[in-house]
Amino acid sequence: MKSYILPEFLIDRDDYRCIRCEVCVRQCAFDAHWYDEEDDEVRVDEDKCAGCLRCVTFCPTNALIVRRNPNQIPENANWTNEVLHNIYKQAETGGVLLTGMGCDKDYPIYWDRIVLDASQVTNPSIDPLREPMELRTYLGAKPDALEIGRKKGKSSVLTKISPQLRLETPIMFSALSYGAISYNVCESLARAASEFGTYYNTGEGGLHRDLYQYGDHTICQVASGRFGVHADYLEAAAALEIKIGQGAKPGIGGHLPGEKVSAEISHTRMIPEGTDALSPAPHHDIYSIEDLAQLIYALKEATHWEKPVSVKIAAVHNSAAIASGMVRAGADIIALDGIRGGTGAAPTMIRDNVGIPIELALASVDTRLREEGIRNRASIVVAGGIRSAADVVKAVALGADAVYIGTAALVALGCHVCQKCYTGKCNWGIATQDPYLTKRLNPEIGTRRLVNLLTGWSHEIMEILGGMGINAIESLRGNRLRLRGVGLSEEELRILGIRHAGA
Amino acid sequence: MAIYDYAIVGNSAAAINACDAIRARDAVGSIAIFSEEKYRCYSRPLISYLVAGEITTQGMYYRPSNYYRSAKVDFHKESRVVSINPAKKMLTTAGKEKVKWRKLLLATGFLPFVPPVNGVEETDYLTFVSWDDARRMLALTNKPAAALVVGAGLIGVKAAEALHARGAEVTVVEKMDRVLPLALDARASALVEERCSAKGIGIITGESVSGVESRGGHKGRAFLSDGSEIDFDILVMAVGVRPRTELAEAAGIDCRRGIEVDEYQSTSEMDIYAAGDAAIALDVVLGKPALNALWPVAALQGKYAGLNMAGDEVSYPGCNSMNSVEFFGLPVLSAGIVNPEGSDYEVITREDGDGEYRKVVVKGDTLVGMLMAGKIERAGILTSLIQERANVKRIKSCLLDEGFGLINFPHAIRQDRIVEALAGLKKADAVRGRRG
Amino acid sequence: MIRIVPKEEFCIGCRLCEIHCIVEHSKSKNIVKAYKKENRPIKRVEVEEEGHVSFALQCRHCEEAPCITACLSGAMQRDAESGAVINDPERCVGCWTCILVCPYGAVRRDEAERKVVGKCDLCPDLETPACVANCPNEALVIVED
Amino acid sequence: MLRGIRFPDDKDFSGCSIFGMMNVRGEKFNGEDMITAIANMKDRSNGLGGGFAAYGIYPQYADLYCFQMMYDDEGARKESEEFLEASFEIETAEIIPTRACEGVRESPLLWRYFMQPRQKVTCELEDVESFIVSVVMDINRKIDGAFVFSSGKDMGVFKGVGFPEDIGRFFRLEEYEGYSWVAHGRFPTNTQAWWGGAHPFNILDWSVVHNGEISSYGINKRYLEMYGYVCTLFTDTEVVAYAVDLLVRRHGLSVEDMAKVLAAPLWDEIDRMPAEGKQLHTALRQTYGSILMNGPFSIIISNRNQMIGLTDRIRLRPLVAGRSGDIRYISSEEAPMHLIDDNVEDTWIPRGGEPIIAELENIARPAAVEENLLSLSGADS
Repeated sequence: MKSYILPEFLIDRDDYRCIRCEVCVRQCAFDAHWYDEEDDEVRVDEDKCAGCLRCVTFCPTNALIVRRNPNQIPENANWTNEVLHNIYKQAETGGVLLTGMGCDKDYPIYWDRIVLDASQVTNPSIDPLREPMELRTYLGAKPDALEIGRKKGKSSVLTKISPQLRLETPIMFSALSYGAISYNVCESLARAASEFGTYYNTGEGGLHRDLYQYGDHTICQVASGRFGVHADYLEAAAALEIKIGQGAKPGIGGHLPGEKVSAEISHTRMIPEGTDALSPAPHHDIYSIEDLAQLIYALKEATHWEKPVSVKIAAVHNSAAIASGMVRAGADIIALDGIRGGTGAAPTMIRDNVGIPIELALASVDTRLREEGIRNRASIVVAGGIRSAADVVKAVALGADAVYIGTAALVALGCHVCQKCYTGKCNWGIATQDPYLTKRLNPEIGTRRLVNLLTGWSHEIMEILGGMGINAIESLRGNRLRLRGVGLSEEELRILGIRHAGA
Repeated sequence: MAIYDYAIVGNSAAAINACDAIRARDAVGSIAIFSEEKYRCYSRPLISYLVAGEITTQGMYYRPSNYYRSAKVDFHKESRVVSINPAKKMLTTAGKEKVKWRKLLLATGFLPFVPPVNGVEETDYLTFVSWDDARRMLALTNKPAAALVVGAGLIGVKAAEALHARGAEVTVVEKMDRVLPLALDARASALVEERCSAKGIGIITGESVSGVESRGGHKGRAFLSDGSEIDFDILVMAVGVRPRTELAEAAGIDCRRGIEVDEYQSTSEMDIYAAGDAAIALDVVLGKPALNALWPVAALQGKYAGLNMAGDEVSYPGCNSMNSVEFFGLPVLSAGIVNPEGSDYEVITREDGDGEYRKVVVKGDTLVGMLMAGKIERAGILTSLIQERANVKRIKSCLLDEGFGLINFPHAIRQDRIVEALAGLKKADAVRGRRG
Repeated sequence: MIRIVPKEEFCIGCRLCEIHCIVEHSKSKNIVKAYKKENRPIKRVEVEEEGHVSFALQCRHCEEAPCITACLSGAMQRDAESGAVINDPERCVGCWTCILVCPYGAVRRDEAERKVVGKCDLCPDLETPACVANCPNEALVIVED
Repeated sequence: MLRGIRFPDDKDFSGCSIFGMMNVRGEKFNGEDMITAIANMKDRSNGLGGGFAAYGIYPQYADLYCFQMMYDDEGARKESEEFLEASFEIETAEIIPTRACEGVRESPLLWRYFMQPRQKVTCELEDVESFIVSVVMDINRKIDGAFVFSSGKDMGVFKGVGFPEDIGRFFRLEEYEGYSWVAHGRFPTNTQAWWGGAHPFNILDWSVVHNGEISSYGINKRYLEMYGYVCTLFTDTEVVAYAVDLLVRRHGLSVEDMAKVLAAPLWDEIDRMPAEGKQLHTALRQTYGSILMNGPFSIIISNRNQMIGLTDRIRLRPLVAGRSGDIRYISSEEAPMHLIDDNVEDTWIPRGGEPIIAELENIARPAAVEENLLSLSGADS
């Protein structure tokens, strides 16, 4: 069938600069470039270009420009190019549209409509280069009150504090499963988390045996497929996370195609090599809140009550009520994943249309838990579109204890957000299991890049805190007075629990 | 009477590399080098480059001009050693100088072998093994001349090429049926012959010179075995070379075709070592001692002789017949057995046109020979496999592939070579030495 | 001395090492000029590739370097200061004996100017050799011993 | 003056003078010296607020709760009194005596009530004090134009809009005898001054005077709200009073541990502590991180037994301690101590986050406090 889909991108090659070194040819797993020996020319097959810019980045002479194909249908606000493209594709294949990464629709990004406060005159801002500035964060249930005994003039804690995760910065690496991403990405995340003093999350891919050494900084997920879940796995973790939902695909399961299930992945996930790894939409042992409570306690029991248990849900309309139930069901950490949360593969329609922005979910959950007086019983971690230190600060001020970063971490590792993760041909060696591609990510470099990112963001958070005259992150957490909205409606302000700038 | 810790007879590859090795281990021991020539150490194989004008006389020297001084060596030039006395550890030079030694190295090299052809002694023929030979050739080719080269071995062909470069009209006569019959195989010989012919050099193979008639000085006429005659202005006799063993033999040192040495390059006499073209030492491919009158082999033997003389106990790893030559822009590299005889050998060849010809010879799972003509890059990888007697079972089929390299080695071996064995060649040598 | 160690598990086969080696050893040291206008020098590092495995290899600067022993002209010598095995192109006659004996295949013919061999010289003008500095994945690393 | 000027979620930015004076033997003295001392730091206030708290001033009603109230009008008073009568036996209701004073204008109606909760009401409650707190919260929140500005026993708060010395004279403080006093001169940058917003802030017998700005106010307030404290006064100082009440009265923390919550040691310091201290302070920060008072402050927290001085962790606001026989001083500046007392023996500046505690000598006290008392009596703190 003749395809009506136009190439998404065009590749311009500056012949003056091109030295025929073929770096682009070798770097493109989609085979968009090829060398024509007969004419000594490098040629392109633009239909195949994913727009990942690997070739552009690696071209030693900057001879390449990848640009959006200017051949567009006449401007139409309703029938956009994207809509047409999708329809052509489905008319040609009869399939469900697949995509990767997070929702790219232009729903309001509330982070960008919230501004931060700073000290002027009446209180001094603090210079983080000269004064201590504390980002340490503990995740886990906190008691309502501390019982303190006194003996011989010394106080000692009588209350048994629930297990806590200690973070040196309120940023963790989101759930990214081995299978969706390569081993080298997992190793980079694990090492960076260990080095910086934070945590990464295994996602539902199990934990490769070589990564057990980073267990102290690993949150092991228990998802609906139960892939790779066994006693040693639970034992290795610093914390466990029951994954109910994911921001990119609330309400649906996951699917790792069999071709990605290599020997190592098969071993790690405990499924036969080459078979599809299908995560059911629900946990088939959780059909109600009390079932969740049972699993939470089962996991706590299995790990001798030594590890906090997190429950992750996609941010949906009644997140606040759900979260309240989760806290009462014994979750130590509530992880909320907003509509912009990423994925290795999701149906486009789901990704782009199901769920709510994380900012609103966070605000309503935090408010609700406070209204119920149970906010201290669980930490809130938010995910789904945290792009910068400013987003982190705003999330913390809205009420989050910490954030998960997924896409941002992958971008630090080279991801160019081309959204072709589901093809398995990630030219940046991230969302792939092809050994030719996975080695493109050297975990030494990956670790360094991630640690640098955390270092940079942490410094920025400290700067912002210092500017507010605050020297400990807990004084920002839930401190919505330091936020103001810009261009937001009354209703949005009310939900966010902040006032409009100027007021 | 002078007493040297180390006395070295000879001043070429073996001698100098021995001297370097000694100095690396022993900074103070006294060293004497005796050379019958007047030159500082020069590179004998470069005489053809000198004649052809590719290098200047300055380029002939193997070491910088301050070499002997900086290495603290007493250099006795134009001082031919005429006898050695192993019992007294003493040598005598042609100038009646007597010198005692503690360790002696015989690096006496070779002499050209001139067969007893009728009339040849009456003719002022040239050989082509020394700088003086080159000077004579240069003088004789100052004006147009017809040159006849007898023998198409390495020396003969290089002489022919040099003469051609000097403008001479050259004819080469070879008794065997092709040029370079020992170093190359038939296909490579043909490639060389093609090049030579294209340049106007006459190649006559399968014929020998049965007699020479002098016409005064250098001029003369040669009679070939098929009855034809060739007039020449210059006659170059390049039939072969013979190791110089007369000094050793006279001193009662065991010699067969060359001076016999053990794995430490030590002769049958205590504290007397031999190395280089005069010595017959292990050929790893043949698995027995052999004469390999080749510069790199001489240098390696000299080095091991020097190390052992200075007190190390290291085995000479052995060598093989390695040749690197270039004729009229056609480089040809070979190592080990290139003309296998018998059915235990497997021969794989590959030809890519335009003089690009490659070949490997495998016996069982061992690579025993290789030849590369035209395209020679990375030949050393094959040489090293030959040298190491490596098992090539798994890579046999790709030895001649484009891009063959360490990538084709098993991972562990490759890793060991590249990463672990950065400084390990010596280690590998020692292992091989023990085995040999 | 410094040595360059290839990490084959991270070599991505992009050959930027080869490209930058060529540029560094070119007259202009300008990549476009070196490739398009000048007599392009040979690469002194070579990426070997088979399937998904690849690595870049250049002269190992062996402690017991066979090329030095085998060199007919004395052009191949160890640099006393850096410890590197360096070929002196003034003295090299292009006899290819070093090519014959190098177990790594790390010496190549370089006939851009005259007939000599070329090999890795560890980029004496640079703080870090060009291949290492330009490897995008740190598949070439420097070790010092 | 109490109506319509409150900004929800707002707080008051102020720089200020604070002064505390306590006789640890419980000997009483009148308010004269306090007025002199606070007036000495006049440039730290701007006439938009001043106030005092005094302990031991109502010995005749020592067992009764004294609610001191501000009313905008009689209507508010009526409503409040009806509300109070529902749950309290009111022994005495009287107008707080004042004198006309230049510099003090537009005062609200000022009343005080000595009373105790009715048996019926308190029977239902395990904890009378929590009931009192809830009554205060209810009046302040629900009755428009009425405001409880002091609710302890045998103590009272006197505050209003004006320079503190004028307020002192207005309330005729020379007529009151107490053993422990605190005073406050206010410099709000918020021009909207109102009587209720002056310091001290009080709940039960906790009084807080404060110089500084609590940058963490937003979260401190939200945390306290979870425990039923309704911040009605819209100033950050209020949260200090409630935090102290929560920690010490309700959660039973020692004053010292309470101080370590408000001005927590840095994690670096905690990490270097021996195991027990590390565990304690880690738990305190983990549990009470939301009422860490962040930002510049120096405060004096008083109750019937103690006077506690504290600065923020990195000491961004001034605080000086002094000693003169049985008298203990805590002040923004040193000069006022010398002005009113020729016998000040030693003075020192406490470290950031280190509480200094003056305490009545004749009361039973937890041993933990001893060390701090000792350190207060020495000059090495």
